[in-house]
Amino acid sequence: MSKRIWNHPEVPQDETTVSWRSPGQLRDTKEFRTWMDREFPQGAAEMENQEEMETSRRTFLKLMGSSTALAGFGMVACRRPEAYIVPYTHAPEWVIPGKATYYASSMPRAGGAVPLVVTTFEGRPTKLGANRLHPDYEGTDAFAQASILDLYSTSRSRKVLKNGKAAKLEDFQTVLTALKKDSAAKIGFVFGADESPTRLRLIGELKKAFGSAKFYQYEALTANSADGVKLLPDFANADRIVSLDCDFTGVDQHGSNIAFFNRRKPEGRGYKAKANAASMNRLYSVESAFTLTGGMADHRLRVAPSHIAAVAAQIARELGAPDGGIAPITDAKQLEWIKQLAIDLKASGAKTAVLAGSRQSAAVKQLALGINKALGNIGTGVQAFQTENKGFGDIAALTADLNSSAIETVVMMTPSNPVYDAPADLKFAEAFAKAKTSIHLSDRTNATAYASTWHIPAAHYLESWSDARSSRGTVSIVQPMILPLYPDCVSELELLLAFLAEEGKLVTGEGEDGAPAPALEAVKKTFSVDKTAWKNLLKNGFAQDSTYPSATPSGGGNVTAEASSAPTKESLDVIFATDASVYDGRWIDNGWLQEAPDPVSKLTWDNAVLIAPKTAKELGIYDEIIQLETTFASVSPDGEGEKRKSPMITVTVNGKSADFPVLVSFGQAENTLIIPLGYGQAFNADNDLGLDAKNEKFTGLVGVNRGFDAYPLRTQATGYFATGAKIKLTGEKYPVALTQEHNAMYGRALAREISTDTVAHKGDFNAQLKNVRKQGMDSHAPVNISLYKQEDRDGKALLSDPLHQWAMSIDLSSCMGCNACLVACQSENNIPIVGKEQVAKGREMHWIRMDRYFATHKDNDFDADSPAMVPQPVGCMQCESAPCETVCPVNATVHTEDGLNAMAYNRCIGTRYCANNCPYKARRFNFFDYNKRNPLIKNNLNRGPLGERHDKEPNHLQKNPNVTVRMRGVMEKCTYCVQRLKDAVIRQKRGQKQEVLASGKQSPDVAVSNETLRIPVDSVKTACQDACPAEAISFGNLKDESKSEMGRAKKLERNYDLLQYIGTAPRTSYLARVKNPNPEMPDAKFIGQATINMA
Amino acid sequence: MSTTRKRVYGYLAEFKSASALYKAAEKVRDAGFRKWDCYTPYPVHGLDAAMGLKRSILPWFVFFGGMTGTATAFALAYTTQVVIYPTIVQAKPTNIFTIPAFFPVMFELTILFSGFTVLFGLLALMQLPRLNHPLFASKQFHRATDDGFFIAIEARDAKFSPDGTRDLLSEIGGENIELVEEEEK
Amino acid sequence: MASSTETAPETGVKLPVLKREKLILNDRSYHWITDRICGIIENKQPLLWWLLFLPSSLIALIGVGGGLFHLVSTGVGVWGNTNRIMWGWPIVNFVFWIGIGHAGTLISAILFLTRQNWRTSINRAAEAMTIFAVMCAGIFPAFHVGRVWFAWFLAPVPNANGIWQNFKSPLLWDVFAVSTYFTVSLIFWFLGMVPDLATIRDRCKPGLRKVLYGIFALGWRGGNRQWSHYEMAYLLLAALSTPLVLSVHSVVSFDFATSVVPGWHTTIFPPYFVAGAIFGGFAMVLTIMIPARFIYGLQDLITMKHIDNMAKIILLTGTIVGYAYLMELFVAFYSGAIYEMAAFKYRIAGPYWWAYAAMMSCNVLSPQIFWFKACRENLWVVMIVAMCVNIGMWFERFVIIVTTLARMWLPGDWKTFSPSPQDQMLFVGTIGMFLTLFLLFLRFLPCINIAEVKWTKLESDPHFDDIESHPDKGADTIAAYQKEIADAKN
Amino acid sequence: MANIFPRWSNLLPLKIAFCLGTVGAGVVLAFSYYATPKAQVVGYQPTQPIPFSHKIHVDQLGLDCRYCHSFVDVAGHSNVPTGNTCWNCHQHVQKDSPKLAPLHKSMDVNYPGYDGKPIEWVRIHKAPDYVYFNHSAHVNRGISCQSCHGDVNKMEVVYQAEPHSMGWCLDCHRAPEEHLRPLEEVYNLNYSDEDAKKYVTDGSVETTKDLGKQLKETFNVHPKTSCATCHH
Repeated sequence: MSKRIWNHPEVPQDETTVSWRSPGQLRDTKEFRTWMDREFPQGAAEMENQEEMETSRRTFLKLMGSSTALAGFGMVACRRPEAYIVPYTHAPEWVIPGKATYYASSMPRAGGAVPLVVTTFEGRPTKLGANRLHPDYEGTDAFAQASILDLYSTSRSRKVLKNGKAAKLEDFQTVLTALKKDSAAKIGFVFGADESPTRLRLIGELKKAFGSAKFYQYEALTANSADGVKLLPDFANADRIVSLDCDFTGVDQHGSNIAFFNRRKPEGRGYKAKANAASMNRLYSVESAFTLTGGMADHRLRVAPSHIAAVAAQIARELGAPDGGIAPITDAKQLEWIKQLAIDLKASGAKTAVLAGSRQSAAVKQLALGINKALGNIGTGVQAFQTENKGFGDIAALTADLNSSAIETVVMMTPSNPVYDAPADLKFAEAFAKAKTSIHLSDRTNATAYASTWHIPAAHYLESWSDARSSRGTVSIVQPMILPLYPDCVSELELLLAFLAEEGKLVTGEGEDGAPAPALEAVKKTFSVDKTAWKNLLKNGFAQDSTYPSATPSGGGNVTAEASSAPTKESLDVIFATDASVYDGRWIDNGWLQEAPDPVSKLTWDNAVLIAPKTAKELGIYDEIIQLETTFASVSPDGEGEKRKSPMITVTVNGKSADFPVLVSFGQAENTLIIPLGYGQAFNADNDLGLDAKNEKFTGLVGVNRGFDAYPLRTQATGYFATGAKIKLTGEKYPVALTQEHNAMYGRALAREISTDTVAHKGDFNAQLKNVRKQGMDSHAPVNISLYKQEDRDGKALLSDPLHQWAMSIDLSSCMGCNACLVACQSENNIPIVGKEQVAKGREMHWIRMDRYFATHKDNDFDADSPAMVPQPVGCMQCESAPCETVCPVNATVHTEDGLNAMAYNRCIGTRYCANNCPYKARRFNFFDYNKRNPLIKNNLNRGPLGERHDKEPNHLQKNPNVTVRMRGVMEKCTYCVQRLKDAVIRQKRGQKQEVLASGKQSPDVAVSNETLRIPVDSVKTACQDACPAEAISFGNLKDESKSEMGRAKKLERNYDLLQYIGTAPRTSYLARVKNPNPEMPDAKFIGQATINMA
Repeated sequence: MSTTRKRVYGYLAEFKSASALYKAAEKVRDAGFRKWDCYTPYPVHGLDAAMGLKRSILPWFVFFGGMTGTATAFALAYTTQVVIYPTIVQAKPTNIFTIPAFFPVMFELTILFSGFTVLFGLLALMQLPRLNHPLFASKQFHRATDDGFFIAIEARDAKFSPDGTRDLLSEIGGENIELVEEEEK
Repeated sequence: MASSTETAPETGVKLPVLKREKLILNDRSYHWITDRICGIIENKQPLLWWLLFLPSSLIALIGVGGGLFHLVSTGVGVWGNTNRIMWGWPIVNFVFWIGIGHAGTLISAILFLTRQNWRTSINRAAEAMTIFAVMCAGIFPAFHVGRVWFAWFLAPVPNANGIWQNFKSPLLWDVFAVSTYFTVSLIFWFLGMVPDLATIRDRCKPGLRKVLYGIFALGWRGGNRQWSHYEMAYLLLAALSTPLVLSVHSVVSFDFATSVVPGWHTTIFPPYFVAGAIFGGFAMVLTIMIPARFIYGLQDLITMKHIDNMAKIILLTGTIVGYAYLMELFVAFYSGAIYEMAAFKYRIAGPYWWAYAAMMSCNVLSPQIFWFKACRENLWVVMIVAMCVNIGMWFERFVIIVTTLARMWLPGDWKTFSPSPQDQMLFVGTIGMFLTLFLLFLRFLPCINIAEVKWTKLESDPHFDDIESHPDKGADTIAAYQKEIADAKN
Repeated sequence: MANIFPRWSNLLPLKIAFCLGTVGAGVVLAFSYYATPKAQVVGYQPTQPIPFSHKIHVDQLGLDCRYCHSFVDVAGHSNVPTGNTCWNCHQHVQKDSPKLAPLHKSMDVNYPGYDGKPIEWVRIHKAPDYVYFNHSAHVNRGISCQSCHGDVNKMEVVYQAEPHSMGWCLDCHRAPEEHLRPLEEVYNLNYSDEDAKKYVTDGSVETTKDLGKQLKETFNVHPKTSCATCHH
């Protein structure tokens, strides 16, 4: 990873610190101010004045905003205004103007912190990448990628609130001081489910300081563990994996999946070996909704949520594990399916893993544990860890204590939003109101914030010192990249420390008058290591060998659970699903996540009840079953594009009712409703249904009017799913914005799939491999040959660069279709969000379009309504023979010598001809000034110059300074992150100088070879590749041939060009997906054939 | 104001029809006049022959004009696309073989230049615009653009004689013969 | 011209002279013609003129003026175009108008070269129509670009950036083609008008009008020394315009034909577009001239024969277009490429089947009734069919552009298109603009070619007297006359 | 009917045409000269807060460019010296020069008007925002500061010496030999044919250009002219 320069420039020997940004090191406040100065002089000048601090901070931000925003709009003024260069007065170490600095940090969250590398420009974090040195390296998911936007979020909480009114931090100080005095105070501390050693240490001290203090842990969708034992799959050792409704590749965090995905590649990680089916793992999935994991599964069984336990029990029964006395399954097909599954499991013995969804009932978890024990895979396929995450009260306990006033003061630090998302039957809000003092620390002014007596704006994890444990327990550092943008922001540790400090003195950000920041001291104390160790800790971002101790899970004995009857259309099952965009609702104000389409339903900006087509028909929601593939590509009954409107239904369950729009979704269990949680937190007057404004203040512009709230339907007992639901049409229609309206491939072999099993007429695995390039039309269409010799005036080849020829390959076998790459691209390339209306029209700007296709086997008699799901990320293919180029009248898009399809924004006049002529439709046009005019205000874009601007808002500070911010009227598209390529190539140019120095000769006497100038193999990564949690994307230099991963991938038989028939010779190619079915399974002969039978 | 001197332009005679004009024209031609013209509301066919006019040389102008257009277009395209700044588009060669792509523009410019040559060539040959002309001073001449057929013989012609010419005109069937004069400035 | 000089042999063989149907009825005199045509300009305009002019100019002002202001100030997003349908209504309208712009020059040029004298009564109006249609057309591509203020990048002017245009781009060809077409048509139109302007000049009372017409008449005197050059120039322009007309719409069709889009990428586009253009153009001429003919009582100049001829041309070109439609389908089917086949499958029965149906019925079926003379002679029928064709041709472009883009290669990005109010506003605006300009033309310029119409009278032949006076209506004299010319030449 | 236009009007059209022609041509010429960066930016010489003389510091004192522009060969930006860079010397040298007031203001704690704010130098060379120019890419490959910034060492007050227009960039990218020098000479602003001769002794090099030609080969320099080279 030479892209990541860890410590540059070289550390002077006497150097005592690595992270100059840490306030602790910047002892001299003045220095720090001057550093601020150089970035944005005028604003900082005001900040000298302490009184106006608060106001000046805002202007300061405006200035930051404008100066970055200006960077984009590529207009040349003929008369140049006088501009100033403002250097540091005292140069801070480590800052080289215009050069990115990289820091190791990590994002704390339940299920394990995400190890990160943060890119900063002059101290301004702009991009998050995966830390590949970290033992729990797991790439990044969409949430991690998008979390940087929260730092600059316009709706971020900036001020202290007292009973919902603006207050001063000083006033809050008095509260703390008062609390501190009373050591018998009945304080309850509520934390998130993430783990932090320092926090744990402080909790210990707090217990001493406050005798009657209580400690709770709450996250809406994460259950508290009693014994703190954590079961994680070890995919490296798991040949057979069974997922009992466990979406471990998606929203159900189970640690790193790198090993899993690499075992989806027949050639293994890095494509080093020869394709070998035996090396692949096999995934069985039993689930209700269609999840990404289900999409990856080799065998997928769709059953109602209430039926999962029965299936688990049946498996247990087959394997002789305790079956909880649940009645056997009756359905013959399912029985056979489970029987064969069990046989396969038994055969693999310890090299198996059976995973139960973390939100599943205790019964299912116990059954799964039982099965694992029966298979004896604990310690091999499944590993048990002893975490320190135990002994916390849960939300129920908290409610009880509040009601019984065992707790009078609550300090609410959980990232969740209990007033909004606690189980309805707890009536938490009422209990919460009983607290004498409630202190809420959060970066959002959400429902809980306004329900509390005190709301304290939380510092972002990129602004605060802390530490966290990654999925397998490795202690990882959380270090600040920048001082809190807003003076009132307080980090969790700082607040806890205040309770321990004398007089409860709350110290935020830097230490007082030059003293080291308390938070930093606290973290240091936890580690208590010497300077060099500490330095390495900061440098690598983690402490070596600090994983959890292994444990022996208890339980798995005979559990008792009763099988509930299968759902009918009178009594439906409802799943309260974790949402891929807003998780439990905490991300509702994140524009990137909101606009990223749901990986399965492709819905943006909203949630909707997902329902299987047949069920929908039976319930009379649609007169006709929505076909997956209609003969004439007709428009669905809901309409298409901006005209698309879904019918509203009222869902009644647990005695409560709520309205939702409904979407048909293929392949999910019949008679089951899937309702994603976390939406409908706030409404204003502009909402599409004309509802009255409600809780307007709880979200910002991004989160307002987004979807509908399902939490009121949810009780403690039915935390994951409920039964006995009824629905009825309200007669209303609700506009929904989908990025993909047609879900089938319509006979076109686009996302290709083969099977390790022999397929009729297609031969065995090897035969199918050989035939990948001949699927679909390519089986009979002749190859295109150009009449032209591709050379210039002097007979030189057009793509003449002897050093680099960039290319990419995307492995559909490990790509699951999450949005990590899409969001990573958005943050790397300054891609604006465009809002719901624009997305509905079809104007989303994502450079990567995550296509997702369903494919049914025509004579599937096992379960005809359970299609395969194949994702296909489509960006610019960088065609060698690019149709877009030839049609541009002004030469705004031409090819570079190193094989990129370049796009010169400042030359583009916006004829949009190129986009028409792009077969992959990979080009995006700035129909409006999305970067300047706020697309989230209703009808704002159409008001043009009169429209409200948002280019001076802080969120523009996230922009990557090396990428032009596009103005309206220009075309844009994927560039293979050309700015990163440039950076790598230019850095390599210094190689010459080094050689000269080494040789001791004069430079003219040292000939420079191509090898000197060619960047090291696989040393540059595109943003999507860097983010990918599945290592599905490999990018590199064709000149490295088989030395580079991409080079090896291109040589595989699985490698094919999308739409090869046109002869565009794309540089991005795909590796066909390989399914590894169990030949004995009843559905085996329908697996892996999404495209194989097309011609 | 004092009487201004007048300069004689020539005789203007009207004829009753195209046929009459035609015959008269032949006579005038045969009488060997040079500086004279027939004025008609529409182009009368064959009158050129009757007047002994040569075929217009405009086509030659236009031919060269058009060629200039072709050359210009080719030069423009070839120098910019191949010589000065060749760009790689859709893997198409940036050498002599890219020329077919220039044909449309070459064609259009040929037409454009020809068109302009026609316009300006014609104006030059007709010596227009000329807004002032002695004939406009004539009382009847305005009918030349309506339904009048006229012959005007200029005084500048060597064969012109105040009486002889008038007689000639009347004898070849000219009516309302008028001596057209213009004021000497 | 009307007598059969073309066919007379050198030898004095007697052959009957074909008597053609007269192009000017009731044997009107030269002066009557002048009067009638100049009258349109000199007399007060009929009420109907005002009734048409005021609303259409208002619509033009709001639609085009307002529409473009909003567009330029706000962004192309005000239109319905999306990342899927990058070219929506604007380009549909562009092709529609540019198509209409073809009949004018065609009538003038091709009919002139083929000595179709009946053109004289309609060519002036048709040419005017061309100019105005091209103006309307020009608006769309010009303002369709995302950054209008940089549209000059399209012009190959030397610049400090040392960067040039891409001459391989059909769009650049388009720029040259359309601007050339406009310029040459303008020259053609103006030169054709000079003698008539002179006529009006000579009829005006002294005053500003006279001065203005005087200036534009360039001091035309109608001397034969001018006429002989003039005739030559006109011939040349006709000869230049003919290939030009054919080239322009071919180039427009290249925008589609040279792309890789299934349904666009087909070699029959150029001829098919040209035929379509002529088709639509003639329809528009009829749509305009039939009312004008009534309003200004030009029945004797624009006779039923003229209308009949145009109806026949519409029938012919309509059938050609129909053939093209069917051939497209065949090519797609024969290609064996699922993408091609799908494209046409979806055109016929996909989400936009109604557009395809409209196109077929208006363009292919409706003209077929012109097989019957009765229909060609019934002005109402002709008018209605002409209207149908105008509509049908718009839908043809809609089908080609929107339907195709809405269902391209990857089903993953299929999305249908819905036009925005601004789209509709601008289109209606251009219609208003077109009418406004045309009405102004009727008001201020000779809408019929006075000089040439006169010239279609039999009396215009310098040998008319001899022919008339001759016992056999001059089969001999013609021979003699030709001989005479021959002698005169050498 | 009488003539509506006077005689003199006959020549009027020609006169008008002639005038329009000349005026038009004039405008075009004027525009094509004055509207280009050549005329617009070359010679831009604002007054700086401190009348810093490169002539003195470089020519007389012989400071290397990188003493102040310390990151030019590692970063894309060529940094302007920080306050303390100046202060290093000027807390001892020329302490009392009134010209240095702004420096004292921002660095000298004992200075009455001290405010610690940085000095605001007026920017002279500005590449448009959509242009990506990287200094290190050039200086590390034998392109001297001089090639783009002119003889800074001769400048009392710095001004823009070259147009820095895209066309100008292209000129060099197409013919780098004009500017290539040995890496040792990149910061030598007095580089001359004599210096060039020192490097190749076989007499094949007479001028800097000769050396440039050879260096193009030895250094393996192939500058690109495709858009993404500078625009992304």
